Amino acid sequence: MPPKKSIGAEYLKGLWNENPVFRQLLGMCPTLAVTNAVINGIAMGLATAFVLILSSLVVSSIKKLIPSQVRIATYIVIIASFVTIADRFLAAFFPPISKALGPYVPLIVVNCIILGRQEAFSSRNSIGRSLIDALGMSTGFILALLLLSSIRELLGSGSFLGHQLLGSWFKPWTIMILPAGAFITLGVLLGIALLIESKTKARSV
Amino acid sequence: MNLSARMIVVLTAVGLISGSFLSVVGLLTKERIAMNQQLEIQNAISEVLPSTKTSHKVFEDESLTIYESRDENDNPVGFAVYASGTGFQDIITLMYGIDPSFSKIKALTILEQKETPGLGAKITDKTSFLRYWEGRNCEQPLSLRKPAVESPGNLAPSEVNAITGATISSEKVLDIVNLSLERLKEIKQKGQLSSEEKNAT
Amino acid sequence: MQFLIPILTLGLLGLLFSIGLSFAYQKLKVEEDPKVEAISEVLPQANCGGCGYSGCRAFAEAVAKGKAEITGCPVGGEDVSQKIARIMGTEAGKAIKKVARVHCRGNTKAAREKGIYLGITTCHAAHIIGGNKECVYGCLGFGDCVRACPFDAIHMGEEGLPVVDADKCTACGKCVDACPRDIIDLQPVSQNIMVFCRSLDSAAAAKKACKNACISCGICVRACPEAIVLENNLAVIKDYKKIDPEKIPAIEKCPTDAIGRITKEENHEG
Amino acid sequence: MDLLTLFVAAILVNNFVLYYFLGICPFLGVSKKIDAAFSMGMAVTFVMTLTAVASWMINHWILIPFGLDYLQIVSFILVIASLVQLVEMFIRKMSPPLYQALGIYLPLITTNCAIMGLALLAALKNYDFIKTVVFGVGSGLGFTLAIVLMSGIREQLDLADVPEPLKGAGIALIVAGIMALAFSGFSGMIK
Amino acid sequence: MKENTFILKSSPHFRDKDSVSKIMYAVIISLIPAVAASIYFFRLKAALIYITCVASCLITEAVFLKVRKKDMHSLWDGSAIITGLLLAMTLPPSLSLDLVIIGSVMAIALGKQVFGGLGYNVFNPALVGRAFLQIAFPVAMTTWIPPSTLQVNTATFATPLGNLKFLASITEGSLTPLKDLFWGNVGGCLGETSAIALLAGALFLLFRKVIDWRIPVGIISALAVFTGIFWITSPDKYTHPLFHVLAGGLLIGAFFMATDMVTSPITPLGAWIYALGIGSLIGLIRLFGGFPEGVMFSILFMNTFVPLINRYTRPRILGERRRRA
Amino acid sequence: MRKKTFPRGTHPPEYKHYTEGQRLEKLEPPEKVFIPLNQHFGKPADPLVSKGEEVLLGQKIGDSDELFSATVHSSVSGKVLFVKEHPHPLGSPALTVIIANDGKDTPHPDMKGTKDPFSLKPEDIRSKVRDAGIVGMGGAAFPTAVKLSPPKGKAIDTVIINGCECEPLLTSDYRLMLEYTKDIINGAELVRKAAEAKRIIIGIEDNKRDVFELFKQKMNGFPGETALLKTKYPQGAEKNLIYALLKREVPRGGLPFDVGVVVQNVGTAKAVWDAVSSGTPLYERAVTLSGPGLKENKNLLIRIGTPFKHAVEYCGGLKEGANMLVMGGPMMGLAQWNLDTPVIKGTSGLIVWEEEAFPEEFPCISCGRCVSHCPMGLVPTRLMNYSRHGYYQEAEKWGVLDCVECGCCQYICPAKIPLVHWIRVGKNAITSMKRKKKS
Ligand SMILES: Cc1cc2nc3c(=O)[nH]c(=O)nc-3n(C[C@H](O)[C@H](O)[C@H](O)COP(=O)(O)O)c2cc1C
Ligand SMILES: Cc1cc2nc3c(=O)[nH]c(=O)nc-3n(C[C@H](O)[C@H](O)[C@H](O)COP(=O)(O)O)c2cc1C
Ligand SMILES: Cc1cc2nc3c(=O)[nH]c(=O)nc-3n(C[C@H](O)[C@H](O)[C@H](O)COP(=O)(O)O)c2cc1C
Ligand SMILES: Cc1cc2nc3c(=O)[nH]c(=O)nc-3n(C[C@H](O)[C@H](O)[C@H](O)CO)c2cc1C
Ligand code: SF4
Ligand code: SF4
Ligand code: SF4
Ligand code: SF4
Ligand code: FES
Repeated sequence: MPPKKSIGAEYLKGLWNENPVFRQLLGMCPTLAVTNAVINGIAMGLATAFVLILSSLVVSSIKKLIPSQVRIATYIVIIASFVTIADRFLAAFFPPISKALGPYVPLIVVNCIILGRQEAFSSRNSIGRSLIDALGMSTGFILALLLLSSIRELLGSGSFLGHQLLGSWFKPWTIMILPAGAFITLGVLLGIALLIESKTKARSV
Repeated sequence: MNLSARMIVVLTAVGLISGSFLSVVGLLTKERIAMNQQLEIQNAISEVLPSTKTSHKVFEDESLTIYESRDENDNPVGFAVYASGTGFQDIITLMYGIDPSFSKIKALTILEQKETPGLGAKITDKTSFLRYWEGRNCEQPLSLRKPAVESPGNLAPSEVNAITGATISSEKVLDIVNLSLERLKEIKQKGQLSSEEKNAT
Repeated sequence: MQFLIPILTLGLLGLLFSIGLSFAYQKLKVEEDPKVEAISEVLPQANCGGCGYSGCRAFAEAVAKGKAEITGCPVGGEDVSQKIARIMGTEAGKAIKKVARVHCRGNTKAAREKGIYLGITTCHAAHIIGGNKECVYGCLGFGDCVRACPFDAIHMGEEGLPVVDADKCTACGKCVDACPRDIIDLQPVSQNIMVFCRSLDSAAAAKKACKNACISCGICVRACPEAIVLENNLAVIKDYKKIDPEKIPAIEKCPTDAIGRITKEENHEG
Repeated sequence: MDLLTLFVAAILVNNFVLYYFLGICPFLGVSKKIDAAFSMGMAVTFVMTLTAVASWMINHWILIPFGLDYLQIVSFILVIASLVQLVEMFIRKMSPPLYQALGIYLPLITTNCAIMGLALLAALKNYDFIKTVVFGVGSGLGFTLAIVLMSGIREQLDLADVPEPLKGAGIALIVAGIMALAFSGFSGMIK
Repeated sequence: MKENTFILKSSPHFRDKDSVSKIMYAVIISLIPAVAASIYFFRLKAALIYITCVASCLITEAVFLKVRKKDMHSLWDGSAIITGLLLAMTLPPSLSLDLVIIGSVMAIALGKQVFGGLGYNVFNPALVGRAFLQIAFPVAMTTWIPPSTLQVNTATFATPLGNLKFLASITEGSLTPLKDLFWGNVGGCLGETSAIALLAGALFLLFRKVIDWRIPVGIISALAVFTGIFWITSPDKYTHPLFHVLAGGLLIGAFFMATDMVTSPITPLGAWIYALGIGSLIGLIRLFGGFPEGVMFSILFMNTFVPLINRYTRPRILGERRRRA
Repeated sequence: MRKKTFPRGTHPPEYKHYTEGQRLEKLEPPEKVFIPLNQHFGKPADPLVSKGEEVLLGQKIGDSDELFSATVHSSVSGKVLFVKEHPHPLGSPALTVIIANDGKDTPHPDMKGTKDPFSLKPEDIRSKVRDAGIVGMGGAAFPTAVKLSPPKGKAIDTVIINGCECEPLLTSDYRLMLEYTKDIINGAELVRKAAEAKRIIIGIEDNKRDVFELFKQKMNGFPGETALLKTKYPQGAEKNLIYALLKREVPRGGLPFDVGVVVQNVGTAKAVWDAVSSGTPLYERAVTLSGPGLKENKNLLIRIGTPFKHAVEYCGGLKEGANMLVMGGPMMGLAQWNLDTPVIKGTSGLIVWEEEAFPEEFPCISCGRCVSHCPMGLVPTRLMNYSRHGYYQEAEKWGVLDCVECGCCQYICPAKIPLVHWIRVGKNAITSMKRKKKS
């Protein structure tokens, strides 16, 4: 095991070094699917964060009890329970958002970020650290969704969070709200992320 | 404890615990969610039949649901038809109100659609598309007017306006309405509209 | 009742699932290479499939079996690759850290060009049409080794010879395999004196082809006959351990610098 | 919508990867080699078909009758996970060559949202049993088509001079975007 | 005798005279008749679109070459000019120039340079640019104006295929006359209007052996057969194949775009498969799809198959046992 | 008459007119000859002489116990100066016997003729061929004796005499066919006898119709025929030639005897006749010196071991600016880096010209021309790409080892990619990988 990081570093790594979307390529499906509007992106991010944080807590607190052979199965049940809670909550109190996100909220259950974090981190670390890690990862995920959805909403509808930002001179790029635009924007963003990474690395050497 | 026993116990226990949690959550939210759905239908009904006071389901099958609606005085206002079909991309779900004699469409509203934003999605646009549906004569199947005209007055009684650049979506909406109208008339002839279950919804 | 059904349903599902799993576990237990476990441990466990294998575990197995590249995990990046390299490496030669060493000092100033080379600019390609320099044993200078190194540990120096960064080198041996002229090998880091030539040409030919070639004059052999011999017109260090440090200055008298201490630049310390 | 259109639509128009964004992880992860991609596609198709059957039964025989629709997520995922596990065991026992070709991809499928997405979408769309199965097979084949095409392209791009930062997932996503453009030519074809 | 000044390289030491840039310029020359025809039909606006397109393609290409530190010389290899010309030829004449620029940038950036530039792209760059515009600005991309030679006074104007798509039934005179299609006296994208101008250029390319004859032949015959079958069974609902061949972007697509070497198969058998695929898909989309025209989508769709086609249509090596079919 | 040919291939400009009309002249041997012990496919010969020894013309100076090897003879009489490494036309220096010519050409007593060569038994012909150090003179330098002893169960029915000379510029085979017609036919008959074949086919391209008519006349009385072939490169490559003449396909990785054929170059046939009829070993061969870089273009009969410099000087030397020196034809020949390298048994020509600016290389544009010109049915661009990226196993799967390095693909490639060089890298990597695996 690598030397323990400081709490701050543990949190910050999720933002960039181990950003789930840009660096680890995890949770791509929701990232692509729900980012056609900022509000959806944020809602999705929050829902995922909720599940991630709570399941990390639970997993790290009962990690000693779980035999490794049923590890995954147990995690899945735990995660699924929290997802159900999130899904029901949205459906009950924010029906429009729930509708817009469609099946992607239930799909948090198979989001690789969550299971991956349980496997890689919570099952091996203390409750506190797992919490920090989950917080970091969630923040990273939310930021990624926010970035992607802002670009898509701005170019696709000329608005941000539903407020028309660009004037009438702007002709909205419908493609940005459609699947093709999602793929292409994320592809380009990934390229930019790697470019920044290699530049900063080159400087630090 | 032997390993497999432990596996079984742990997983079962986790299942039990989460089951109990979820049952609580489920019960707590069940009503609210059901209510949300009801509310949506009711809003739609009052949108297509504005003078509705009460309404109840009189017919339901896979692709069609029909509500009868009455005003304050319990006079029939008409029927609200909830129908769906494929659009340009995916399913379009809509509701329209029709007078009791099945001669005029009162109004149309789109409940769900995934058409192209800025294009097919204009079928939800009140000013450019839905407005032209109000008061259409539907004794005959409706037809599409293309290219579009400026005001509803220029349309023939059973014509509706197409959306420029999204003829297909417009056509699909038309198809859904025409098909359901046909079925509506059929159902009425068979006398299935007089509903037994009068539980107001 | 309202509460019981869901609880029971889930409990039952859990029960069924765990019975199935424990059954599977017992029936299908497989003995494993301890390396797999060790590699698995350092992998990020994202199970993303980015490596082209079905999850981290499968990748670890493939690496342990030598089927997958140690650098195959895109999520882990260089950090993880280094760790895997260590795990895989500890098997081979435990204690002594080895590094790659280039046995040629035929740099652009020393070695004579044969003609105007217009072929493909890789060492391998140049080698199969006879090379670009008169010396057919020495470095071709097109850096196949540089491109082969997964750890960015080898670079083309200013004088057209590759330079190994001993700190970064993990002794993976990729560059050794890449060099068509076989002039790189792995040596203990501590060994700092070596022969920097592989030319078997006679003295005259060697001298004509490269200023830094071994001309088999025998000065080094006379200085330290216990360890150094002449074979096929080339000085060879037979047993490094027998070199008495005190004799090194005498060995360094080599008129062409074909044998001697590794310089700071060559060790990438400058 | 008859079954044939449902089937074709699931492959071309409402492709799981290119339209619903499901199963992106294996789509990006296992699309570097054609052979692997094809095996993955087949494994997904297989599991999808099974899932379609199993989830329909659970949904219509247990969850809906007892009013337990809120247990959908948990029970679907459990069923999928155990199904995959079972299939894996079964294949490993019965046919080692098939296991090599297909089975090793199964664990990856458990956490693949395409499978779960299938179960949820079929439930959401209220398909009857036959439709659910057709939808499952079609979606699986649609996934296979997309991933095999992608792998062919990526094998070719492996030999191309793609800008360094775009190599790997970046270019794969852009290709997916253009593929989505190309596939959108089929929209409107469902009558 | 001088020493060490001889050239060292591998055989063969002879090379054919044809080169990539000569091929590219041959294509540019072959496009001249069609470009001229469109400028005749759509006047200044057409010329403006051509200039904007080619210029923005070249600029985008130059920026990428610069950033990637590549040889600026290859800016003039002709391929970016072709991309610009062909993109312009597939745009509606009414398109505003800012959209033209967006399309050109996307064509070169997304369609070509992200893959590594000339030779590496998977999709036809001009069509990537067009597809991007079509999806991003669907209304602008389906708004047509009549050619200056045609007197019409309706506010909206339809292309021959658009007209066909929404025709309830085919009757005498409801179709655009073939003669107009042939000479180009119809609405539509800049370059697709005049069949004769396109054919002249295409003949030049075939004669110079720049393009593989199998591709246009395959596409045209597949489309003719596909539409022919439906026409024979119900001529009141479907129109005859010749109309389909002359209308829309078929000719420009079959001769100039599907033949793009980079994005088409390299084996002869592969070329047949690719061409037949494109032809039938065009028929399918035109007759049953949501769009009046399917050339662009069909070519892009078949582009995605090219790597697989190349892989599975390897020619038989001399002495290799014939594989059982 | 219908001209026979094979599918695909190409037709580069021929430039044969430079030397077509030049009679074969005997070149006086130089003062020093440099005779490499490695002039053939297989193991190099071991030296039989050492420094200071006197040798005679035609004396055996190298031999080996290996089957895949060939003997080497002195091409002059004189004294051995050195046995050491010397530049070799194939690239790396090789062990070479350097002999000072005494100018007398004293023949070795072993060079004795046979009265009635046609009555010899096949084994005898073969052993004479082996003793004479004959190797294929069409380029590959495969030991001819080995070729004439096919393994058991592989009966030979046809001997093909390869008179295509499809490489541009070269005319040495053409001149041999014109001037030594009878010798070649006799040699072919000996080859047929040695291989116990039924018939001979002499394949000649239709740009050499005069030779074709000549052979047609003189072949009278021999079991065989003369066939006219289309002028197309590489008509002379044996697998394609066999296909063109007999429509038989040599299996992948196989040899002509797998389809009952032996292919021999016209020069080889002449050498066989000389060896058997007059006991002359292979110490001289016909070489075309041609190209715009030479002051004069000639066809010469040159002693093996003569440095190129000597022959070039006989042709008046190099022109100013000549920078491309190729042994063999322009399609398959090897670039030479100095003129000290000697003529060897496989040297069919020396071509010299001034290479102007090197063409700009483009990325492959998938035009498919290489595919539609490769006579072997390969996909050169893919082989190139796989080799370039080190995917050698894939390259092997796609048949890189079947490539005969004819160069059609690279000749035709509009992107000017060094396809053949890359393919050779791939072939080399694969064979060395295989060698490693074996050991
Ligand atoms: C990306 C894209 C999305 C489209 N979406 C729709 C749509 O949702 N509904 C629709 O009717 N037409 C849509 N179209 C356009 C149709 O395919 C077709 O061109 C149009 O219906 C023709 O109608 P018009 O004759 O009114 O121009 C879309 C076109 C594109 C390029
Ligand atoms: C605007 C422009 C137009 C050109 N037109 C042609 C042309 O029509 N034909 C041509 O062969 N080369 C043309 N060239 C030259 C080519 O770019 C290129 O230099 C030449 O074809 C290289 O061929 P070569 O090296 O085989 O001589 C043109 C160049 C420019 C800049
Ligand atoms: C591309 C290529 C071209 C060849 N061209 C000729 C040729 O023109 N004449 C010839 O005699 N051999 C040519 N060869 C060599 C023949 O394939 C074959 O090796 C030779 O004819 C065998 O005869 P030998 O053993 O007597 O040399 C060529 C080989 C290759 C690969
Ligand atoms: C016959 C031929 C057709 C071409 N067609 C196109 C085309 O349709 N679109 C395009 O962008 N470039 C075209 N090009 C140019 C060039 O091949 C293209 O930009 C490459 O795809 C860039 O790598 C064509 C070139 C040739 C020789
Ligand atoms: S390739 Fe391996 S051995 Fe060579 S320098 Fe790099 S790390 Fe060291
Ligand atoms: S691979 Fe060998 S020849 Fe090439 S640069 Fe490296 S050391 Fe020199
Ligand atoms: S691949 Fe080989 S055999 Fe084919 S054309 Fe090229 S050099 Fe000749
Ligand atoms: S001939 Fe050249 S450009 Fe054409 S496909 Fe072959 S390698 Fe590519
Ligand atoms: S998030 Fe969808 S497969 Fe990973």
